[in-house]
Amino acid sequence: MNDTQAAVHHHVAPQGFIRKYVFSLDHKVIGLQYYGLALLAVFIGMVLSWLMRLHLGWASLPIPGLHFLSANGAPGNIMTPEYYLSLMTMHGTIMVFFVLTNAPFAGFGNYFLPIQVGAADMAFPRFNMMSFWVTFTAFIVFMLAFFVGDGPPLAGWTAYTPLSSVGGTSGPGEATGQTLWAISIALFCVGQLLGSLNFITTTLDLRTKGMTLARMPLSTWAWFVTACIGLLAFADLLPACILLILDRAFGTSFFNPAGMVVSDQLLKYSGGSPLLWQHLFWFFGHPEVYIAIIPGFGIVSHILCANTRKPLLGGTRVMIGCIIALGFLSYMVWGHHMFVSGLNPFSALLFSVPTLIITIPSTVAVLMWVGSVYGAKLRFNTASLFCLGFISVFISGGISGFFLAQPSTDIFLHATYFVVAHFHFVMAVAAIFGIFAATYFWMPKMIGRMMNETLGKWHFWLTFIGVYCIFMPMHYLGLAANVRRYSAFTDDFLIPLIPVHKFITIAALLTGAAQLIFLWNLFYARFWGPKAPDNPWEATSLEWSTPSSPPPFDNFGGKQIEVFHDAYQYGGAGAKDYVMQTDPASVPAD
Amino acid sequence: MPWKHIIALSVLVLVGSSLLVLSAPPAAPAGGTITGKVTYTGTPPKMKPIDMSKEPVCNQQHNPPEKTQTVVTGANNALEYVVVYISAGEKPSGPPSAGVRYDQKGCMYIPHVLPMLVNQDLKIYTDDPVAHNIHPLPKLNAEWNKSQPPGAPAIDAKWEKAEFIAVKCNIHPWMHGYFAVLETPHYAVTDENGNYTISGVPPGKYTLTAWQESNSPISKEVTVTAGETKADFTFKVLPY
Amino acid sequence: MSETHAGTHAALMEASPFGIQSKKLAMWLFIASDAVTFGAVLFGYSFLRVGSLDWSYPFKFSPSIINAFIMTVILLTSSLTMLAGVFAAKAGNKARCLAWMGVTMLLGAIFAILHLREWFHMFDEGWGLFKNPLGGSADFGAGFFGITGLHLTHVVSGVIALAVVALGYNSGRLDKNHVETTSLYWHFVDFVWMFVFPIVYLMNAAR
Amino acid sequence: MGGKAFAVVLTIITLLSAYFIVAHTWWLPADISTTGPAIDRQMDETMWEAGILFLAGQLVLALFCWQYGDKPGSKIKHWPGGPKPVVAFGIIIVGLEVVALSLLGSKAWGAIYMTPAASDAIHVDVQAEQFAFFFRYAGPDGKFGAVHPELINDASGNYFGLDPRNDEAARDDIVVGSLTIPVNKPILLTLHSKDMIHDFFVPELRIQQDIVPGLEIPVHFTATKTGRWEIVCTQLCGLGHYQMKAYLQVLPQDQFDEWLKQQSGD
Repeated sequence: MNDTQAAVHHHVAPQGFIRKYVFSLDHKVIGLQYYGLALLAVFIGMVLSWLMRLHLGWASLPIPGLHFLSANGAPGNIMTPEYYLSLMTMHGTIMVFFVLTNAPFAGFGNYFLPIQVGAADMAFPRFNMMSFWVTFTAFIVFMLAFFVGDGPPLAGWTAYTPLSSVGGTSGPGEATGQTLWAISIALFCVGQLLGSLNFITTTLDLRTKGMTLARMPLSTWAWFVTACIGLLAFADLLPACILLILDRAFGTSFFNPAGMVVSDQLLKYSGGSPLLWQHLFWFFGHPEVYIAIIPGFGIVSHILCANTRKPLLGGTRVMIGCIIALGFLSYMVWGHHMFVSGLNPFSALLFSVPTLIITIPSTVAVLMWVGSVYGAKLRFNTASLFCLGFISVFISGGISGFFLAQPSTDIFLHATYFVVAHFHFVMAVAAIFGIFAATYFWMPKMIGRMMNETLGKWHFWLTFIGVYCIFMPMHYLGLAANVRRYSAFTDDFLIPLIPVHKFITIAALLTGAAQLIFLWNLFYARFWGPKAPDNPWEATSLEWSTPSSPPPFDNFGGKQIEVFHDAYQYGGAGAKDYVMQTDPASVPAD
Repeated sequence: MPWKHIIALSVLVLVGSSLLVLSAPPAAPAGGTITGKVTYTGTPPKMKPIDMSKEPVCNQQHNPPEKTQTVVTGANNALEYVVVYISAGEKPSGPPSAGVRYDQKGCMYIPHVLPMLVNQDLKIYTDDPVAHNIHPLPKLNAEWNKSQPPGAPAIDAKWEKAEFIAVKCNIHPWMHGYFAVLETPHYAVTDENGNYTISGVPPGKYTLTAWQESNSPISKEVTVTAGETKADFTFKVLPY
Repeated sequence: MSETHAGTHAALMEASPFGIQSKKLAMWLFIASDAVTFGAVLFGYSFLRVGSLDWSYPFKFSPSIINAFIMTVILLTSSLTMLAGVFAAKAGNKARCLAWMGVTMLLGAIFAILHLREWFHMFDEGWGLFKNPLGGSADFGAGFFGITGLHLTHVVSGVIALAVVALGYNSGRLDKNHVETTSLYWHFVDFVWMFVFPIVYLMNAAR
Repeated sequence: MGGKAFAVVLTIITLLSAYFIVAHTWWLPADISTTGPAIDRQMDETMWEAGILFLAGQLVLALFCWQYGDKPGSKIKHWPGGPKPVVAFGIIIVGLEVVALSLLGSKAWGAIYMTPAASDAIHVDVQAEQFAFFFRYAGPDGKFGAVHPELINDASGNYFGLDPRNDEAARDDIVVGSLTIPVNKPILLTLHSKDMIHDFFVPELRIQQDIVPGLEIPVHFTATKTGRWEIVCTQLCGLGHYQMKAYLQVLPQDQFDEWLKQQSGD
């Protein structure tokens, strides 16, 4: 039954730059490639958000060089509404797809999943390589929208039809830009499908001796569940994008109803439905949110244990339960994005119940984390600080979910800044905090050098306070009925809120600037940082059993790894308060 | 042999100069003028008052409210905003150096119908404290759709093919006008009395066309002499 | 890494919970996600069909339904022959297996040909991705050609895959597991048709 | 050290965040509809339950961080009673909350969306387009003219695509740019869009409903205060989205009748 393992192990360390660093089959290199792509993407996305924030705070402020970014133009470098919407669309898409999916899942997952199960590589290294390069192509096609045709699309990252499906007449950026968007996302789906397939197979089939499913680290579990979600979610978005392309390029009308009159022109469509797109999109869209956040669950649990020096409250079983429950529920709640979309009002009630039920596994997870801080010997390094930050931010974001999960309160809050605050906290910021924690925790292993703790702490404090200054006020704006996706606030009930937007803008600029500290820290560590020991954090899982940092090509230097217990054997009063997974010794008694 | 050369050169010079002379346009004789009045028969549709309540800033500027401008009539059956132009009988000429100007004031287009030549420079200005978007809906030229926030500089444009292009502002759907892109410099738009005058037309036989936005155009043959030539048009209009 | 080379037997690995080799597992996963893809398209089609006021029911019992029925029978048979092929491979009878695979490919090809023949008939009648000669909703054409097109692509690529595997199996480069894995795909394509036939053909039979 | 700092910062953030909610510094505008109070009640209900969870979660986290830094000689302590009670606690508390909220909430939701409009409701037809709303009253004959998409023409003010030439009922239809209604009288809106998906949102009415091209979506409400408020679009519909609005004018009955007479007058 193991001829595939043969397939896996039969590739030897390649020589030559191209095979080694570009078209590499090594999951570690591919992981770093994904991480690098995400890093590039996240800074692009951040700059876009800066421009948006500047415009929201000071609508008629000329921003030098603005006109370079879009064919939609900016007369006198003053942002036009269509320009703002393009930025918004590109920001959303970049962040959701190329950052929140790439970094925590594809990036760290690729690097550490095989190591944590004791494998020499992924099950299908070639698929793995393809998955990255397809994703990379998707990114290039996507960025092209900035430079070709009539500028980037303005239909938002959700690309609601018919705005996104009738073409140029519905607005600037809807001719070429939207088509590029659809093609790019379709490619992205293919890449992620290949990746997910690989993750699942590796987890199930390539575990080293003694690494039972129950003994897998929580991070591995999280990546595994994420892969399961992705395998189905992206398989749904792919045809949706293809149908969209058909509508745009070949005149079908899947998403366009009959008798549409755009700017006095009667369009020749028959009997499509805009709601169909919303169904197809959100059936992917909601799981996608979990694809972004669930790796964070695993990573944070994993790192928290190493820094609290005790196993997670409830062991791994409860957390695994929560993760699986979340993954399962994520497929039953897409309708809660469509409460006021014109569905049967009864279905809103049906969708709201499972949505509210999601708060149960979330709460249990939070309780487990907080509970395991109790009585800990908590080490406050940057990684653990970001974990604590993750928990705090996740609580704040989760709480606002209560309001949006109910149709009755969603009537008011739907499409206000309350929603923006909610998903930025619970999905974006939380996931990013997970990425930061993982970076500070694992970079020593990935680049073989330690990152600077002082810089790291500065980075944490500025970011942590910053995100609260940015997103907490957005809740208040939402309660004051501040509608989202407005490029300027001209309505009587919105004008008094502009000062709040000014405050948020300043906070956003400062927080963004703080990220440069992180960038510099990473850059500095990569080249001049102190050499990292094999196990700097005194952690137990397999990535710390590799003979070197970074690990050799086959991860364990040809050594056959055997695992004797789960990854969280911490505790005890002794000098050495942890036991490696590879160590037959039993846990030290308290 | 100097003679040969001298002869050759002089022949060349002669031929060249004569070519120059021939190719030089004959001095245009004093052009005639075409004048006339455009009227209608039948009941014209009632122009509805425009409800600008969406945009209070503009609403205040129009008391009593403006009316729709699809069929604008004047005293004794005059039709305003009719474009009268020479549609055939002369060779097209290049665009003049001077550009034309289109204004947005109080959420209305001024003028309602703007005639211009192919490839003539067009500048679109806004005086309003609210953002507009200019959305021409051409059939032959390329469609575009740009928004113009308050205080933004003028939008520059030009049209490559001759056609009558409806212009609208999606933000203020009642804002509606026409770009009459023509190949001839000889055109005029009727005033509130339905009168028009096209001057500087070289004598000859032409086809004169009158275009009204909500009726099919009318053409007639005219022979222009040095003096004044009269050409009236009458549109049949329906109440709805 | 010589040990891990040698280390390609179960003793050094945890047993897969499903006790199947990775390639087969990957095929199952692919089938799962492909099922979602088909599911999405079929859902979209049904969504529009239910929502449409002027849906067309163009398929006369003869020839369309009969033709589709024949296609169904052919595809089902091909699944059986594929099964026979896998049994032969399991029994180690390479020649028999190859023969059965040959038959399967042939049936697959016939299916594709019948399908294309029908398509071209419909093109002649004026059907198209967004054309409906009966004047009803053009979504019928989009749905019909979209779904059957997607399925046809699967059939054709299946036939090609079978050919490749058969050659590899013949040359000894591939083994019986590859044959079985490919058969999974083939059965899936067959299985999907079991949904396409009623939803796209029977439900649109002329009435 | 880091732990104490984190605890302090987190506590400050938490209390500050809570303050603005408690102080209602920014809050929902006063509601002017019969269905609004139920929604506000639901909002407060949720705010209490969620708020308590928020404070509890953040402050306990802060407390533990303050308490359990890695000091030399400190010993690992495990949660008294193990995970089971904690998990049970979580499931039961949040479970109850879920049940409570869904039951209460469904009432408020049903009151708006799952009850038919009153039989004597004034029927107003709403047409949304890039980027404006238009409203149609049936006029003296009380009948709406049929809608013909091919006749829609903003230039001549035919926003609904009426056919007055052949359609008697269409001739007296009143088409205006702002929604004028009488106070304390049930109103029934039929929402339809000619191009993109738009959304009809009046914060004070606590009504938000997408307007989907190809669908006719009914919405009914009763305004309880006279005054002038904004109707805004909340579904991204193109470059002018942020300027897509109209005004809601709620008049006393007599003034409304007056207004209506004027409109059909000319």
